[in-house]
Amino acid sequence: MEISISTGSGFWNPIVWLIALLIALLITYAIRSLGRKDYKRGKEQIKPFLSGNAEEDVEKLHTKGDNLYWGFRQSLAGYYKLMQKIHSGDLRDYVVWFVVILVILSFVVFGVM
Amino acid sequence: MIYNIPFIAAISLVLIGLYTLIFKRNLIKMIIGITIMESGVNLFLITLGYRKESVAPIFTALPSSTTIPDKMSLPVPQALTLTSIVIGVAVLALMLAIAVQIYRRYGTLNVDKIRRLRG
Amino acid sequence: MSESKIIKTISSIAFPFVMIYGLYVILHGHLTPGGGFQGGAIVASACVLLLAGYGSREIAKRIKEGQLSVLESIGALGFVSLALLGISTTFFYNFLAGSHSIFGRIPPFGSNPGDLNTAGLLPLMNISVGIKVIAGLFAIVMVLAFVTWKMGGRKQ
Amino acid sequence: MIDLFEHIPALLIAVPLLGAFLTPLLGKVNKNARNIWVLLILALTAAMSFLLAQDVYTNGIKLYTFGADIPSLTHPDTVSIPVRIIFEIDGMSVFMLLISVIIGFLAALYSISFIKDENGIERYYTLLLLLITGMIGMELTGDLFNFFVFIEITSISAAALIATMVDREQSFEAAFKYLVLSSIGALFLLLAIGFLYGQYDALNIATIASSMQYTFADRMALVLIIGALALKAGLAPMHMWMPDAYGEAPPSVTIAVMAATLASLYGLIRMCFTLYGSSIFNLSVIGALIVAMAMISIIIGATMALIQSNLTRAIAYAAVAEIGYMLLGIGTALHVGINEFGETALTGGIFHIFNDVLDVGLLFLATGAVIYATNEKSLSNLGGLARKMKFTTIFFLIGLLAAAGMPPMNGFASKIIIYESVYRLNPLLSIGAILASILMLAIFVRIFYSVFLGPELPNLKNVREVPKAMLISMAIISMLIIIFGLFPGYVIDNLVAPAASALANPESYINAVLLGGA
Repeated sequence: MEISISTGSGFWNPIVWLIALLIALLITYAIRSLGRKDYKRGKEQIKPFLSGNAEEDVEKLHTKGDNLYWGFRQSLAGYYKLMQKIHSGDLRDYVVWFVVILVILSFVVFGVM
Repeated sequence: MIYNIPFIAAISLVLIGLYTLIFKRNLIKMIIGITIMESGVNLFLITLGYRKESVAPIFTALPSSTTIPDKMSLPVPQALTLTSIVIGVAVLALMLAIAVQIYRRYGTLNVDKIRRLRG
Repeated sequence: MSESKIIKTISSIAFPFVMIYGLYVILHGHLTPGGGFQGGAIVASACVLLLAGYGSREIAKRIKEGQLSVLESIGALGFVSLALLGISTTFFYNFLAGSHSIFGRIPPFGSNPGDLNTAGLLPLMNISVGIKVIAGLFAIVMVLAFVTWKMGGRKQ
Repeated sequence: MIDLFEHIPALLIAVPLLGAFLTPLLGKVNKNARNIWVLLILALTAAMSFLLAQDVYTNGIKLYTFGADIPSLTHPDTVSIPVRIIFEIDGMSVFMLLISVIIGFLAALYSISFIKDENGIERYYTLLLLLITGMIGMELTGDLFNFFVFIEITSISAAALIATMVDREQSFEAAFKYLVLSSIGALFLLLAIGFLYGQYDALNIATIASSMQYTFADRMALVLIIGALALKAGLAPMHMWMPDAYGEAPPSVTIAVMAATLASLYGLIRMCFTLYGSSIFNLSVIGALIVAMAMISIIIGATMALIQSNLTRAIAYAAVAEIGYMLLGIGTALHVGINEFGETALTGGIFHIFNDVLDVGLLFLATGAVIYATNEKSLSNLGGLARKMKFTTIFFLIGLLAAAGMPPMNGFASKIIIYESVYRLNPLLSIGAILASILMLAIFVRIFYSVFLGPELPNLKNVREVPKAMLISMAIISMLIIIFGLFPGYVIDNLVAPAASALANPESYINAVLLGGA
């Protein structure tokens, strides 16, 4: 049974990859065990230090899904504006796109082919 | 030329149906557009099976002067058309039922207003 | 709102004729144009005539949509199981044709008026398709009629 | 003695159909009996499919002629072309058949817990079985008109199923859009079939393919077929029904509708490679067009998924992108022909079909579990579910990694084949696909973070893990994902390679009908 697959210019073998992952995990563990030993759970030292202010309620600290990747969306605002205009949700637009594709296909088949 | 008229009619029916779908706002009119398109396709199929001066393809009811099977129109496109009509009825019924439900929920049949799913 | 007297009378008179014509088309499906679906559609339109004449509430008291769906399932099951019965030779095998049992006579060759007692499984399949189409189409129209009164569009 | 084994192709249609129509009758008697009946029917269908697959992989193309005394007989004695409906099953059909039956069974298993009977849903299982029947029919048939009939069965039942969630307002809108677009697509397909029938007086794919000329009507039919099936397969820019339908349908339905969409994709591939596979048609321009549309699909799917605030809709856009990946590989093969990297691309594209339905399907099922437990779809109202729903979280994580193409999951195995073969066509395409894949990982991480991580939210205090039937179906898919991921070579050699070689050699498909019958 062949495990690795050929991709034309290389190969992919998940078993080799798993072994590599295992080695990487071992190295990570080794590095981690070099860390400080005096860390203890349940003590004052795990509490976040917010410049002396009291910690806020955990529910308020949770970043809601809508707010994630805000910067990405802002930087591509123009693109997204266009895309939302195209995805109008209007059924007639969907049909128009189909007709457009049919026209393009006709051009390709009768003109180029 | 006269035998091409059904084909022209079929294609124009399809185009009229597409026009209705694209330019009409009312859901019921869009459904009618689909039905018109369907009639066009059915007409196209049924025309394919017709021969000049042919009779209906019923074996036991052939006039005695007719030579079998040259003067019978093709039965296969008729069977296809029939199947497509049956399917069309099912699609039509389902579309109408959904349109009724949309009207109950959205209070309108205007396709401009029926686009809560977008973006 | 009560239904118009003209519609009521005409639909009562037309109903049996349309019904019989539809049943004729179903039964003669293997001899003449038509068959299960066409005949079923005609019978269903006869039932729709009643719906138009007497109003959907009146009909809803007598026929339940659930009964129609059972009838529809029976029609479909009949069709599939008739197809499966011939599986010893092949799917849809017409084992009744020419067997001299029910619908089993061998039709004469050439132009003839047609013999109802021929064609084997085909009439049986037409009948089961007819049952399914009658029930299905009538149920569709009935449900569409019911939906309109749930909408409160037309108060009676 | 009845040789049922010979009749498996017909039984694969008849058994789910029989099951579909008995289901409402059984449902009147007992709900549990009905559920067991549905599962039994689907398990029987799956078992028959495996037997058929075994047969096809060992003995080659299998033919089944309806109504003939001997099912493998394709020509009646006096006629030189096939006049009956013929089912023709080769490696590609079997590959899709396996997808359909596995997904169908899992969807039914999942539905048993997911679909509550109080909703007044009597016809749910009937429609589900009809949908599965339609898919199987599309994949097995060798007859164009039969293909049209099954595509319509599939779209009608799928549209009715999408509208299943009657309490949710937009589901009818989604169902209407799906139904209108499906019927338009199917009508244009029928028009194309009419063009071909009028010319060649045949409906059998193999017969038409063998006598294909280069007339106006042939090319018109090509335009209509590709347009219609690309619409049904959800290729950009005709993908817009897909987020609507996938986002609003109940997830148990979504996964079945996904398999139906892939059956349409199968139709597209079959028409391109077999019906128009003869050498007089040079489809490389069409291939380039498909590659371009696939690339647009990938970009639109990945970017639009990022801004969705609706959980299922975001994953639906990811499904659009996955369709793009498949057609990127397959379109490359169509563009360059079957040379050394064209065949690799074809293999990758076909392998990705199975991977997509597993990965995105698992994601949909896991979101379905979230919806079941919380009755909430908006990303902003969810959070911290990992504390309550441990198994769902794990399954979602597996699906996430696989769908984003992270090693060692199955999605990576097929995507790397696609990347590396498309790279030789044009490096830019490959780089774009990789970037989009990274973006997909970002999207899924966003969804995972906002749904499962974070503190427990006050409105989700009473959330509980979902019932066992749902967990079992998710576990089965996860197992398949991991097995496919760890042993991709095995899967490619045994499942994908026969499918790819079946597509690459249209002559064998044609000759099986024209010469194979006595």
